[in-house]
Amino acid sequence: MSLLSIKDMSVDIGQYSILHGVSFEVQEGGVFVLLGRNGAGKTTTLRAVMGLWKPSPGSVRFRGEDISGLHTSDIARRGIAFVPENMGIFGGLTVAENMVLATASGKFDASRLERVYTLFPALKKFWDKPAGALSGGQKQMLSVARAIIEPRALILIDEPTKGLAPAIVDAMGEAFREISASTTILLVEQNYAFARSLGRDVAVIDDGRIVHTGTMAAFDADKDLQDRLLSLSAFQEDHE
Amino acid sequence: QEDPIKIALVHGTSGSSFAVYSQQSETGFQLGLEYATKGTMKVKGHPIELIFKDTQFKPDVARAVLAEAYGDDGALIAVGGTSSGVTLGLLPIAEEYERILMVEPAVADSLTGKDSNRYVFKTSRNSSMDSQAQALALSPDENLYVATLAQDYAFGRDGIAAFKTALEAKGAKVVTEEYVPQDATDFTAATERMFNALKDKPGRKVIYIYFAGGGDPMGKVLAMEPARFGIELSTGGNILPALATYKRVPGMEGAIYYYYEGYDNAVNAWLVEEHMKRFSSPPDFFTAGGMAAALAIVKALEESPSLETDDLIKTMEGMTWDTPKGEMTFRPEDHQALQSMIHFKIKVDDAVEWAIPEKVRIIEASEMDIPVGRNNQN
Amino acid sequence: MSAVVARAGGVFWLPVVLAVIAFVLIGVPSSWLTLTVAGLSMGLMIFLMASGLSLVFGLMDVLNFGHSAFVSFGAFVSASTLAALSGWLTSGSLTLEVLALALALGAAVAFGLGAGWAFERVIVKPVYADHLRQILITMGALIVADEVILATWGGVPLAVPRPSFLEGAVIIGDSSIEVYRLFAVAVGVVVYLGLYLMLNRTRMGLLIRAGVENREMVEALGFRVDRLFVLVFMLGSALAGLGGAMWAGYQTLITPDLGAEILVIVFIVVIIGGLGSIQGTLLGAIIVGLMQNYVGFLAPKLSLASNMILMMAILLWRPNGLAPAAK
Amino acid sequence: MKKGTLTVKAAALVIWALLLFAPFLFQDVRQIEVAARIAVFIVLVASYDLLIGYTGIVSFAHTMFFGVGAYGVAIALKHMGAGWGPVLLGTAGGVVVTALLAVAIGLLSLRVKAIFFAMITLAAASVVLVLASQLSGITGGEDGMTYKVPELFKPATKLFTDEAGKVVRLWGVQMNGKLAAYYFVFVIAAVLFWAMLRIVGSPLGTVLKAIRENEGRAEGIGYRVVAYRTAVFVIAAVTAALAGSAYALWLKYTGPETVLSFGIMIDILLMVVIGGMGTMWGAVIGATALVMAQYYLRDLMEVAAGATAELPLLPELLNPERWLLWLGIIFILLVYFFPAGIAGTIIDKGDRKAGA
Amino acid sequence: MSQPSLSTSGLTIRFGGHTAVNDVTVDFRPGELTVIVGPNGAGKTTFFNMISGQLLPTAGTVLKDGIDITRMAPSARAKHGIGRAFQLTNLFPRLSVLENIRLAVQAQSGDGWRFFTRVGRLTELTARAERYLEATRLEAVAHREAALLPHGDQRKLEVALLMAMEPDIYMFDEPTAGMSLDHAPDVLELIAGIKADRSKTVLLVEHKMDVVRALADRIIVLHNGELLADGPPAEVMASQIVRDVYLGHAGAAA
Ligand SMILES: Nc1ncnc2c1ncn2[C@@H]1O[C@H](COP(=O)(O)OP(=O)(O)OP(=O)(O)O)[C@@H](O)[C@H]1O
Ligand SMILES: Nc1ncnc2c1ncn2[C@@H]1O[C@H](COP(=O)(O)OP(=O)(O)OP(=O)(O)O)[C@@H](O)[C@H]1O
Ligand SMILES: [Mg+2]
Ligand SMILES: [Mg+2]
Repeated sequence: MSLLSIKDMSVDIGQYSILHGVSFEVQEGGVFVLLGRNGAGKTTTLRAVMGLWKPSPGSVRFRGEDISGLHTSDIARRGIAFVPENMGIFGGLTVAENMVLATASGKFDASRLERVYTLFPALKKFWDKPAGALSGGQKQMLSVARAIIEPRALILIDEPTKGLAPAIVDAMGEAFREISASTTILLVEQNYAFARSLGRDVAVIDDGRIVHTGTMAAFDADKDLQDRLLSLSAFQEDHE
Repeated sequence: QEDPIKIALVHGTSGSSFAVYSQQSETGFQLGLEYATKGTMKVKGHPIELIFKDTQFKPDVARAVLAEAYGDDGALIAVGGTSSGVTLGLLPIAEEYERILMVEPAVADSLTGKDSNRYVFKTSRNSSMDSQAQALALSPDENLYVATLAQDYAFGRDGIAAFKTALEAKGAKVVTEEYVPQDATDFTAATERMFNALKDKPGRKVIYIYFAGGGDPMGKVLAMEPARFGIELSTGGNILPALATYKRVPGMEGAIYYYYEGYDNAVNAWLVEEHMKRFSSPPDFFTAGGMAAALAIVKALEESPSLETDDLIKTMEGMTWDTPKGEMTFRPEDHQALQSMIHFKIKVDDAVEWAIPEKVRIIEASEMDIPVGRNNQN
Repeated sequence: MSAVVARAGGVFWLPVVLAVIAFVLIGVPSSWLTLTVAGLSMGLMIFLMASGLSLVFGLMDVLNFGHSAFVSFGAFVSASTLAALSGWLTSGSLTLEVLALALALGAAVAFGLGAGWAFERVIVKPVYADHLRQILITMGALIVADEVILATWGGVPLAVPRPSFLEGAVIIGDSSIEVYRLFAVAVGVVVYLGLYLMLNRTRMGLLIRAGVENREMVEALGFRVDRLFVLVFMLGSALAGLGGAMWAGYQTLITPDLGAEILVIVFIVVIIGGLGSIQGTLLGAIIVGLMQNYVGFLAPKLSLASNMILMMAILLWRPNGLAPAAK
Repeated sequence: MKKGTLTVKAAALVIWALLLFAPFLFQDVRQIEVAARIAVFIVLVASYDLLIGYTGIVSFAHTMFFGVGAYGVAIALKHMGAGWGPVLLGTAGGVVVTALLAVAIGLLSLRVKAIFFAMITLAAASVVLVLASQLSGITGGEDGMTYKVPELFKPATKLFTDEAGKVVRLWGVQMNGKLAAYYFVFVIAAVLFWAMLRIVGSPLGTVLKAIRENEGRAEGIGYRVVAYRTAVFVIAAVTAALAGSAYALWLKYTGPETVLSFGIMIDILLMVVIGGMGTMWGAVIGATALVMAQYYLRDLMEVAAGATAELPLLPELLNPERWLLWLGIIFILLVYFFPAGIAGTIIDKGDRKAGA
Repeated sequence: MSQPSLSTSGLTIRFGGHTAVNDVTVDFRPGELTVIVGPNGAGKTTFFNMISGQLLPTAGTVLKDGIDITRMAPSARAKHGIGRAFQLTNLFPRLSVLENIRLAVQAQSGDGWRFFTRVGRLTELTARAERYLEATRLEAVAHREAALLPHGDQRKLEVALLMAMEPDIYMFDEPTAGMSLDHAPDVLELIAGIKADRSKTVLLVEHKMDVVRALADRIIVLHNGELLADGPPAEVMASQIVRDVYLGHAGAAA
């Protein structure tokens, strides 16, 4: 049984119809990458899984249970963490307070905290500073750190590398690889090189529809497909 | 069947907690009509038709509804309003339409002052009466030292000025005048100043409180125990619900506009009995005032040679008529109704919800020297 | 220099500074004592009424003009309860008197809880994060609530009976200290401590502030923001009710306008205290209480505008209020 | 033009047309009072919309400026006697004081957080209210003051007379001073409203919207935000003061309750919201709707209470004394269901349909 | 070499105890595109903020064509030809795309105080705004509210606003962050176009190495608020210290 199974999910926002019957399955373990151009519907898909948009009709099943009607907080309590596109930092709270809210008990697991510190030293440095004063990249780090401070079953991550320096991107890639051994990651990325290095499975979304699913290896091998779906060729050479 | 005579009652009946006063006044007015017409509701064969207008306690709305009453509805006489500001705004409308406005229950002296006009009559008491009667109730002499506490606006200052004049005419001294913001709730500072000003004075020491609205300054001053300096309190009478707070000052003396047990006459007897019957409570201030206005109007209509406004004005100038407060007389110059007040002493009876302002004596209109606001005669 | 002051408690010394200056200016120790105690207790009573607003305004960023209606309701509910139990108050038994008082305050609090719940569900919920609509819709609610009060209790002033053990004053030398004021100080301090512990020893304060900033994210972290908000709102309204009840006991003659009359002062206190901090609100309330009394004694002419001037001065000095929550 | 916008403009223009012909269409005294009040409040509300709807400034001092304008004329007329000189002098005085106050408040405090600014204006407004009631020698205190207006506006003045010297009637309407006063108010209101329309449609208007939307970025692309805010605050204040002057002339009475009280501030807020913020035309609709409600909801309820007298409970609820209760409820429902106000909602719906 | 159009000397800012930018002295010349790189939190955005006026420095000066603008308000700097696009999209959300751009054009032309002319009458303004609309390929969405645009289009509008200001100094803060590969080339082309003008000074913060390589005339590196390196791209990217603090493995692999 797959961990997350999305069947024929549609989302309307106000008068606009954004997703038209999205379906894909995320297997337990590893990194599942969702790719697509700007405005394709990636963020909307993640938000719908999280219950922040109400999908209709269709279903979202997590470990076999239909979670599509549940309240966001109940979905979160089933072990799903969310790193939103806009980072969702509480700017008025300190870094520490941001982190505390991401734990269920209000206490940190020492080893996990240590892990976060090594991954993102900046957070340690600014631990008692208001999160609103962090730099763009530091906010991004805090957002990811909140998702990994507790053990989760599934992490939904929306463009984590946006605005991060190359060294940090590398470190984050390492971290994801490590985390994905125990936790499934559903990753939305524009940085194809980053996605490719992590992904096991891939889905491509365009104009609110899934236009391709398969393994990362197969997708990476098919340059034509990439070009057609993502206009990747433009900068492909540079990434090589 | 003669044409009806239309009378507009122009009071604030919504938008403020003072609306209850308007209701009392209108109830009193209707009872007054009933009494004066012996239940027929007709004068000289004309049925009386009442028109009710709500000023919403807004002067601009009030002007519009009064103009409407005179202009569109054809009211011959209007009665109102409740607050002085609203009523002040009504005065020019009466002049514009050349119809009579009977002021009741608004209090301010200025309503018969120089901004007023010959179409305005006033049956309600004015602040000068309150203050002078209050001064007389203290039986002032050289041995009396008074500190005053009032709200800091025209009503408070004018009232204290009138009170002071009356006191000082008899040789008593006002040692300090304290004014606090209109919506003040804490009187500690003012009280402390009054204590300091009074405590070392020889003779009788009194704090006079002149206050409109809530806040219960008397209770607050009392809580600071003026008695330890030999200081008494004095304050004017009030409506029944407020009299409940007077239970803490048995024996206190002052003056009150109306208390149902204070007057002994046929009109009042009827009013108290009917009011008890219908509302199972005694009439209050504004009920009596409303009734007085109705009685004045009916008498004027009966005695006037015609229903022309000018004839009515001539009839009413100098007219004397019976009210629950005894006789009243419209002073020809400014159309203020001169009237008596009650000098009371507080008695506490646990069976009664409020403290009883027991009559000491009636202060007759002739004892007070109410300034003439304007002269309508020239 | 300023760092030293800040470490030593900073602005929280302001009331002491005020009191010292006043002592010199007043010159009469007994008057000073009377005024200071009166000011303190006035401050704590204002704090009781302001704390609910501060909680809702500071933490949830909801500007609730309807707050004054809860204060009025609290006053009338407790006054009616006391009136209904007036037999107990005159029975001469201290137990019965305390019980009557407890029931009256309890009734006001219970009413606040219930009304707060309904108010949040019906009125405030649709307008979170929209100040303007909050101002408007709560003003609409205020009109309705005022009318309901008028319809229920009529417009006549209502006398509030007081248990006899709260009457009178303690006389020290030439100064007198009302017993009721001491009682108000006690209640104010207890409420302050309770709030302080709740907000600083639990994650509640954090969650609320985070929820205001980004509600979706708090939910995505697994918390029910809607339930939390309704709880806070109920608490705020209950505090308003309690404040109103205490105020009624102080006023002894109350009218339905009571809430509206203190609304402005309550707003001033919350603002000069600084948003989002209960400490700030307490500080603001005490400063306002003391200022009122000192100015009223020293320069009665100024007392009319003293609060406004105080607020403007403080805002010009510290645009975010005296002790805002760390942002 | 879009359909929704068109509907709103048409509705507003119909209201203006009704106001133009009001003395002839509605020959009752009260209706003229209502019409004049609507005209004045349209200006007041539109100028407030300039602040709150277009620039995003929440101020509680708008009635203060309205009041200063009104008191200017009132004090001049009261202390100098009736005449055009005092009217002009009073208006000019009111405008100057208003402008000074607005510049001072604006420069001092438009930099602080929006909600603090709102509170400062609230404080300033209450100080002025207290002053008005304190300086009773000049202002008439709590009770306000009545005064005489220039001859032309006196009801007894005959604008046109026939051979017999009686007032000419045109379609049954007396050509008297009251009519002159009404048209005076009307023309002033119409001109001010038109001027504000021009402002919101001008480059300045778009800058105001930009400040409302994103102050920092507006500053960043080159607009001095504080200067613009202060400017619009002054423009709105002066307009309100002019409306106040006209109202003082019309009412022949000025007092705290008519031009300064917080109640009027709430009325203005209600009108802006009911009409629709940031639409300017909405001010016309909002002011009309609320003034009509204030004057007629009560009557309507009287009828309704009468009609339902037989039923249980209903008449009690419909008791005309409780009309404010209903106004409050209607208001809540409006804010709830029409957050964009009447005009805003019509524009949204209509334009969307047209666009789709 | 030409005169510097923009120069900072000793620019420093401290937040409490933390020094975000420390004693940065650097000149920028017309016709030159300088890329600023550095780890997250190095102070790049803060450096920009002090040049465009969102933050005032604790010490140091900023000169534009020799004029001291260190303490000017942002609006005054804009008048002096300093233009800035933001890292986090910063638009007028409820105005249409065209209105957004027209506001910038109007600020530049100084028409903002005109209060009695109808906007529609100023056809010249609209025409200019439309030119930038075309340049950024946003014609199709000209009348949509900015808030409803997809992320990529919002980033483009951010750039369009900067272009419409027609500044002398262009400052871009990660203009292509989060942009998919079908959009990014448009923006890079625009920047290349400005650079080609030769009279403009361009400052660009960017983390994508491919972009840096494609555009940079010069690279400066900030680290912990300090100026760590300054020079031609090849030289700077090759230096060991830059590889250590910034590039990590990616640098090693390149
Ligand atoms: N709140 C909203 N209201 C209206 N339209 C919306 C809203 N949110 C998103 N959209 C539209 O839905 C479409 C899909 O948006 P979504 O954010 O899911 O795209 P995305 O794939 O995440 O794009 P990007 O790579 O730019 O983040 C876009 O056209 C966007 O304009
Ligand atoms: N207002 C502020 N208060 C306190 N610290 C601040 C403030 N603004 C920035 N900082 C700190 O200054 C440092 C530099 O931040 P800046 O935003 O300039 O980084 P950056 O180089 O742009 O990073 P990124 O690449 O992540 O955007 C950061 O450590 C940040 O936490
Ligand atoms: Mg997205
Ligand atoms: Mg940055």
